[in-house]
Amino acid sequence: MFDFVFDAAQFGEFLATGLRLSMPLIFAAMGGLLCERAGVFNIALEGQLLLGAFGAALGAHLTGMAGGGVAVALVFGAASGLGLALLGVTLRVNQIVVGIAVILFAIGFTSFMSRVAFEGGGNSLRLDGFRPIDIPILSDIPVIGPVLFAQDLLFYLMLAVVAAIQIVLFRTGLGLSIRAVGESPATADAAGVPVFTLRYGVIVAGSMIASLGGAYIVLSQVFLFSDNMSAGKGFIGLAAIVLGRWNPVLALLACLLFGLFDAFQLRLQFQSPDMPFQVFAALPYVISIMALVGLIGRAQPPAAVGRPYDREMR
Amino acid sequence: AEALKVAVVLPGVVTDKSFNENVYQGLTRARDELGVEIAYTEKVPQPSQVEVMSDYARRGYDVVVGAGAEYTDAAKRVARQFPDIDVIVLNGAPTDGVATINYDNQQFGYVLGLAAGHGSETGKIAALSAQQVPAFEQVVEGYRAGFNAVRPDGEVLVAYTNDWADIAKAKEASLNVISQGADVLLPYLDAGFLGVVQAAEERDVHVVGVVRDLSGEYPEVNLLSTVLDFGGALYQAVELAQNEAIEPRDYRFGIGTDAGYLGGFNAEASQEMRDAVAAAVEKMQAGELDPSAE
Amino acid sequence: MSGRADRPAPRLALEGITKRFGGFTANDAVDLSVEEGSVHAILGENGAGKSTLMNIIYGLYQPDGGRIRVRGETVRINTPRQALALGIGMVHQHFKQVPTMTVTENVILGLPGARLDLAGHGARIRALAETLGFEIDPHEQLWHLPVGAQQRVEILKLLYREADLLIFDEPTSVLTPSEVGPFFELLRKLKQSGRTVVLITHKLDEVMGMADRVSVMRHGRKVADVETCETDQRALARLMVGRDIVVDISAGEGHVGETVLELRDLQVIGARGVTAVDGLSLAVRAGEIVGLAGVDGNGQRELAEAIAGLCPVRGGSIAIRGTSLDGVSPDRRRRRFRLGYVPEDRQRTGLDLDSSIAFNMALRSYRHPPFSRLGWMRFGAIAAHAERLARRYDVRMRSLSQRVRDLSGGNQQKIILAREIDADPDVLVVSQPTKGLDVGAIEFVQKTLLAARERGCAILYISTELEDLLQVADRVAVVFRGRIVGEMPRGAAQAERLGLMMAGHAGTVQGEAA
Amino acid sequence: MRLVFLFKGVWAVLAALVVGAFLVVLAGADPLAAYGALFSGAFFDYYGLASTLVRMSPLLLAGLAVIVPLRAGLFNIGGEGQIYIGALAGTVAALYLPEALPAALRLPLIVLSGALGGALWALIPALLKAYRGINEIITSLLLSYVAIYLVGAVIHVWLMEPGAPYPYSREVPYDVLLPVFLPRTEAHAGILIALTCAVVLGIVLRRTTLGQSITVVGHNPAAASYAGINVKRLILTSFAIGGAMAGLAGTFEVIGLKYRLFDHFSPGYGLQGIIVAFLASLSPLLAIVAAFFLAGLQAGAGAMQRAVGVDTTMVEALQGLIVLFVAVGLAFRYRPGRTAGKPPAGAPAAAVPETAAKSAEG
Ligand SMILES: Nc1ncnc2c1ncn2[C@@H]1O[C@H](COP(=O)(O)OP(=O)(O)OP(=O)(O)O)[C@@H](O)[C@H]1O
Ligand SMILES: Nc1ncnc2c1ncn2[C@@H]1O[C@H](COP(=O)(O)OP(=O)(O)OP(=O)(O)O)[C@@H](O)[C@H]1O
Ligand SMILES: [Mg+2]
Ligand SMILES: [Mg+2]
Repeated sequence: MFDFVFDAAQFGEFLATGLRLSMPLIFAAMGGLLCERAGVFNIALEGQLLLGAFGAALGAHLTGMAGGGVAVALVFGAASGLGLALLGVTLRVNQIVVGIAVILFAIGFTSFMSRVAFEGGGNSLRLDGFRPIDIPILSDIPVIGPVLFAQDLLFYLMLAVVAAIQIVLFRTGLGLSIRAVGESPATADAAGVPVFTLRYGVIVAGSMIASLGGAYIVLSQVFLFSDNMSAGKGFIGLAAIVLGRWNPVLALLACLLFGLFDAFQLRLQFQSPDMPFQVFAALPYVISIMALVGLIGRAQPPAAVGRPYDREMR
Repeated sequence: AEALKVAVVLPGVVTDKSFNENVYQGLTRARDELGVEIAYTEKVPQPSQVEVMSDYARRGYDVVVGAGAEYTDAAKRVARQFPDIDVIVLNGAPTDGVATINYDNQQFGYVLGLAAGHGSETGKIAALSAQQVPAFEQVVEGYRAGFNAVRPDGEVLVAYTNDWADIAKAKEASLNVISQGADVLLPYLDAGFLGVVQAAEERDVHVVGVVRDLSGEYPEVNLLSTVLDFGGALYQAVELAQNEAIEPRDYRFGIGTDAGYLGGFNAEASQEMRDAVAAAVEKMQAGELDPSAE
Repeated sequence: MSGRADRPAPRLALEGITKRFGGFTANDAVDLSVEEGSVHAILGENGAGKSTLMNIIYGLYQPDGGRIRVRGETVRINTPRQALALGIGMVHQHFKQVPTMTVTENVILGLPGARLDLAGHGARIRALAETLGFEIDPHEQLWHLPVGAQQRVEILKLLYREADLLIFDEPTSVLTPSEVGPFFELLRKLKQSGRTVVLITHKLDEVMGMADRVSVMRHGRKVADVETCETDQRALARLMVGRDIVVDISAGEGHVGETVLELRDLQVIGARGVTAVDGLSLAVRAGEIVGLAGVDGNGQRELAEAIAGLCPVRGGSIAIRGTSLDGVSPDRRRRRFRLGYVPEDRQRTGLDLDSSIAFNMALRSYRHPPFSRLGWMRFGAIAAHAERLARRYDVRMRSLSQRVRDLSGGNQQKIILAREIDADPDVLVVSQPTKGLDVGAIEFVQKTLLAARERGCAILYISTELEDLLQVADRVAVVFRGRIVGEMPRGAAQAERLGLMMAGHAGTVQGEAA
Repeated sequence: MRLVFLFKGVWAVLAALVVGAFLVVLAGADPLAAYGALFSGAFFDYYGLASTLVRMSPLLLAGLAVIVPLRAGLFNIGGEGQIYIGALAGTVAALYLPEALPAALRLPLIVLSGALGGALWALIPALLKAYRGINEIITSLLLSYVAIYLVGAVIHVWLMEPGAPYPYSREVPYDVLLPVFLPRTEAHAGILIALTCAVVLGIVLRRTTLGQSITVVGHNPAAASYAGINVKRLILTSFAIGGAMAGLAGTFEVIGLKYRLFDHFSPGYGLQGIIVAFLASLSPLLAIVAAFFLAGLQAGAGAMQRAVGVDTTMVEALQGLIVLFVAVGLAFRYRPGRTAGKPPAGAPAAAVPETAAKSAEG
């Protein structure tokens, strides 16, 4: 069952699969985490992955360049973020309803538009995506070399995003303000932090990051757009935030845990062909729950998550 | 006389480049060549199957088609409620009052297995689907029989992705079986098959197509394709209905019929492989070889 | 107030400020003028609109009418950020803090600067604290700190930002007696350094001792402006409530009966995992009020919650009339043992702020007759009960179906007291019942408690306010680090001695503990 | 002015339709004809109305599955999983209860076991929440996936109809199928039971001590403990009630609509239940309206697609838009001098997922 661990090539392949399966989750989790840290529950991640994927396909299709895809994906992400912020922060519509409505809209909108924009539908595309960049020397390290140092641009961007969020949140005044807004907007407000502006900024930034997860699926994984291709990854990203206790690096690890077990279950399937495959397919979910249960101590979400701020409300 | 009205109810989208699109093409061909009036609904969820099919029946459609095995029950009920119309299910279980269109899936799997037996270098091949549906299991049965006919010790890996359309997942599952040594992959998926093809392209292994002929669009990776031409079968059924000759029974297509046939080989396929496949098709048509009876 | 031409423009002037919440007018055309470098007190009953007015100055609320001038210039203060830019800082009645963040983080929150230089700021905050005589660890998380220290953090926040108009909304209501003196010292220092102070308080002696001028508010209007040197406490009280207040309630001797509540060697673990109550023994008899004095954070809250059954007991016993309460649910304690409890934290524990006044009056009994029958709510009975209580305890409200959240703190406290005392308890545990109340309300609370004592109720009165305790308690015990360090009857009790014991000098003045 | 606010839901739908008209035109159809088909297909046509009702049943029950726990401050995002397990439990009961028992006895037992199945599955996150303080949003979400796989596996190894072309169970006995109350349609008695559940829960939440206690826990768990409520038990109770509702939804899909347990039978009713709950501002009675509206929207959209021939995907986008606009519309309250206000009472406190955790720890 575990013999692939001892075969360097197979093990490397396993790690690479796990990593690729994790990538969209990581971007989604980072985007969601940023929003939650500022007290905004962004359940729309699933829809933002999808919008990012569609934007990436559209951009890459129109410009013929992967970079163009990323740019358009970011624009789509930012637009969805602005919508969320307008409704959830300014108009104080319930953030969960807004999020689900965005998901519904994104599913329909992207499938519909992909038929309008791409002849023969998104599945006919053969986009120029990102290709792996081998970092000399490092990529020759056995097993981890190809996994970590022969990746494409979005992988390195992901690392940068995680590091940036970690640093911004915990090492800058801006991060202090974001965290305070998520814990107690009234306190932050009284201390002169521009609560609304900050939430707007964070939601837009978080949504853009989440949209990169969609861009990854299109530009690094499958090079085409397919209806509803986010396939629930946004929700797993949401779970990873909790498992990662609202900490970027831990959330990254949670995504990797999920991705690796997803890769692992794919292997397990044909080692016991008589078992129904569902038993294995459920594995990453079960492991995530067990990890939540097994972790010692409780993690509290930012105290103000989900609560719109109204200065004159007691 | 008024034109025949045909409605098709589909589980997926008509742009999936696979099953749904194939059915859709048969439908439009019937419109263009037979002059029938057509309608279709995509992405019909399970709870709405009866509703959608009977709505078409009430709107005066003469032929209502459920595209997929999961429509069998709904079709039975609609047929009972609207005895005057023709209800057809693709891949459905033979059912009272319903015309079902089925393939001898083992035969198609068998020739693909044979070809894989000649094309595989590692002695390992794989088949991927989303759900454990019987049609796929039949394909795999034949696939394994064909493969083992050439390589008695050969191994067939089977993996499920749980989503007919998730291309990324299908691709990862494919890369996974490739890393385990499989060098011929059989996708039985909707849009997900694109992920299998991509993985094969990247890792330089082969794919055998079972639903569509991949030789035209993916000549490099295609080893051999068979065509389960549901669209063609649908076209024939519509033609029968137009002549009021369709009956509520199981229409079964073996390999080498006009709705189920061989597609193209890889350009570099050995003569040995071509001969073996041709011989097997001939034997199966003649009833001398039954891959399902293993 | 008459604008003398030679005076410089006031530091802050309000003209006709009006603020409405829905149909309710919280501030009604209020004028106010605060001179540069003065200490200006604002006095008024609970709900008079003091905090609302301050929130308007600080940019938290937008007025519906009126003008604000700062040093003569008309300004619009749309956000606290703008208020801070004008040098206005405020210590709120309910502190605005992030409990999970450290002192330093709370203080520097909102300050410009890209890099988070916690060490540098921490050192500067420590230095500033030292000049003020505060003992504070800048790297401690806020929720670890006792309330007094939390208030010092609020003050640090203002001074670190160099605000020079400082608004204090009821600063002393959270301080212990020993902390009040130094706090006023600090205010004097601030005044000497040229800063302007607006001080909201309910304590008339504080007004007389500290303020240069005082404005009195009643029902949203400003009813008077006086120089402190031209008035006295009695006159102020009359201005405030419109009648004379009996500042000194003479409790008299009660008819003390048998022991009702008995705590023996009690041990309770607090929320932070430390032993908060550590071998505490105490007995309260029928018809007796036992005061429990102590600096905040010495186990009082845990003790009260343990008695009420809301906090598990580690060791020792709690008994009522000789029956142990071990394993008895809070609900049974209330009904079977007739235990009433007024929690310290009325907003977090004592009330369901989002439910109606009527419901809150029955919060602890609605699951039983007469407020429900066989699981069925009887809103009629609840409404009638609430109606009676509201009248009897003088709850100021618009209607019984109003949310409790919208009431002033004093009226919220009245709801809890009414509910607990009206249930005719045998034992009453009362925590900080006068915190934040105006003089009229304090008088009312104390009278109510004394009346309960007359009926034979055994009352444990926990408070950090020595003066209140000395007014009503028959005996005063002092708690320090979770145990009783001394006890004396009221006659013998002296504020100074008790103060020493509260500060932990127990070994030297060991009283005759039970 | 007040009147304008009174019909805000209507304005919201109209606004969404105006915006959606652009999509319809883009899809090459006439918006007026399309919308005509939408509304007649949803509400003004016998069969359309029936299909609206058929969809309403799972939507309403899934909505109730969210509402009850959310009133106690707990967010049950895992209705989907509870629907599946409820359907499984109901199916197993339907298939394995001895046929010797009269149908009049078996049917209620089947319905009960469906509710029980959903309730038990919901109890997992509730127990983890009450005793370990683990975020119930995430556990209930993850458990949904587990439930769907579990049902697939059980169908495959145990319940599957021999020779079936798709993973589905054997047909449940004819005599325990829910009767149809609108002839020649699919409108089954489960719809009526769902409506009854909504009314009963509405009364329970408003008029009983249990309902009051749920509300208090939702507002402030610390005050609830102080009031003598056993907060942990209440967390379990409210989640179990919610799960039971979802379980009923699943069971009715089997014995009312499909007559078998199909793999992947639910098109995301769990998630749609969340929308119902919030559109109804957490009121079970308003949930009837919200579920009816949403069901009509879906049924009508299908009819519109079939009648006018617009693209299915465009219809999906339109649905998202309408939900979005209605949500925005409902957020506007009539308050002189203010533009937008707080969501209806109950919603704000409840939408804060973690409130119950603190006191649940005691
Ligand atoms: N945000 C708000 N929403 C609704 N009503 C409010 C709000 N803030 C204050 N009020 C109401 O305005 C009135 C004045 O309240 P305020 O807090 O200013 O009183 P206060 O004088 O500070 O009383 P206290 O001494 O009890 O602190 C009260 O009746 C209160 O209920
Ligand atoms: N949910 C509710 N919230 C607030 N008030 C309510 C509610 N339900 C009923 N009331 C009000 O409570 C009053 C009496 O209600 P109800 O008749 O149910 O009481 P009851 O239980 O019969 O009590 P009683 O025995 O005193 O008649 C009425 O004025 C009614 O409007
Ligand atoms: Mg106040
Ligand atoms: Mg009555």
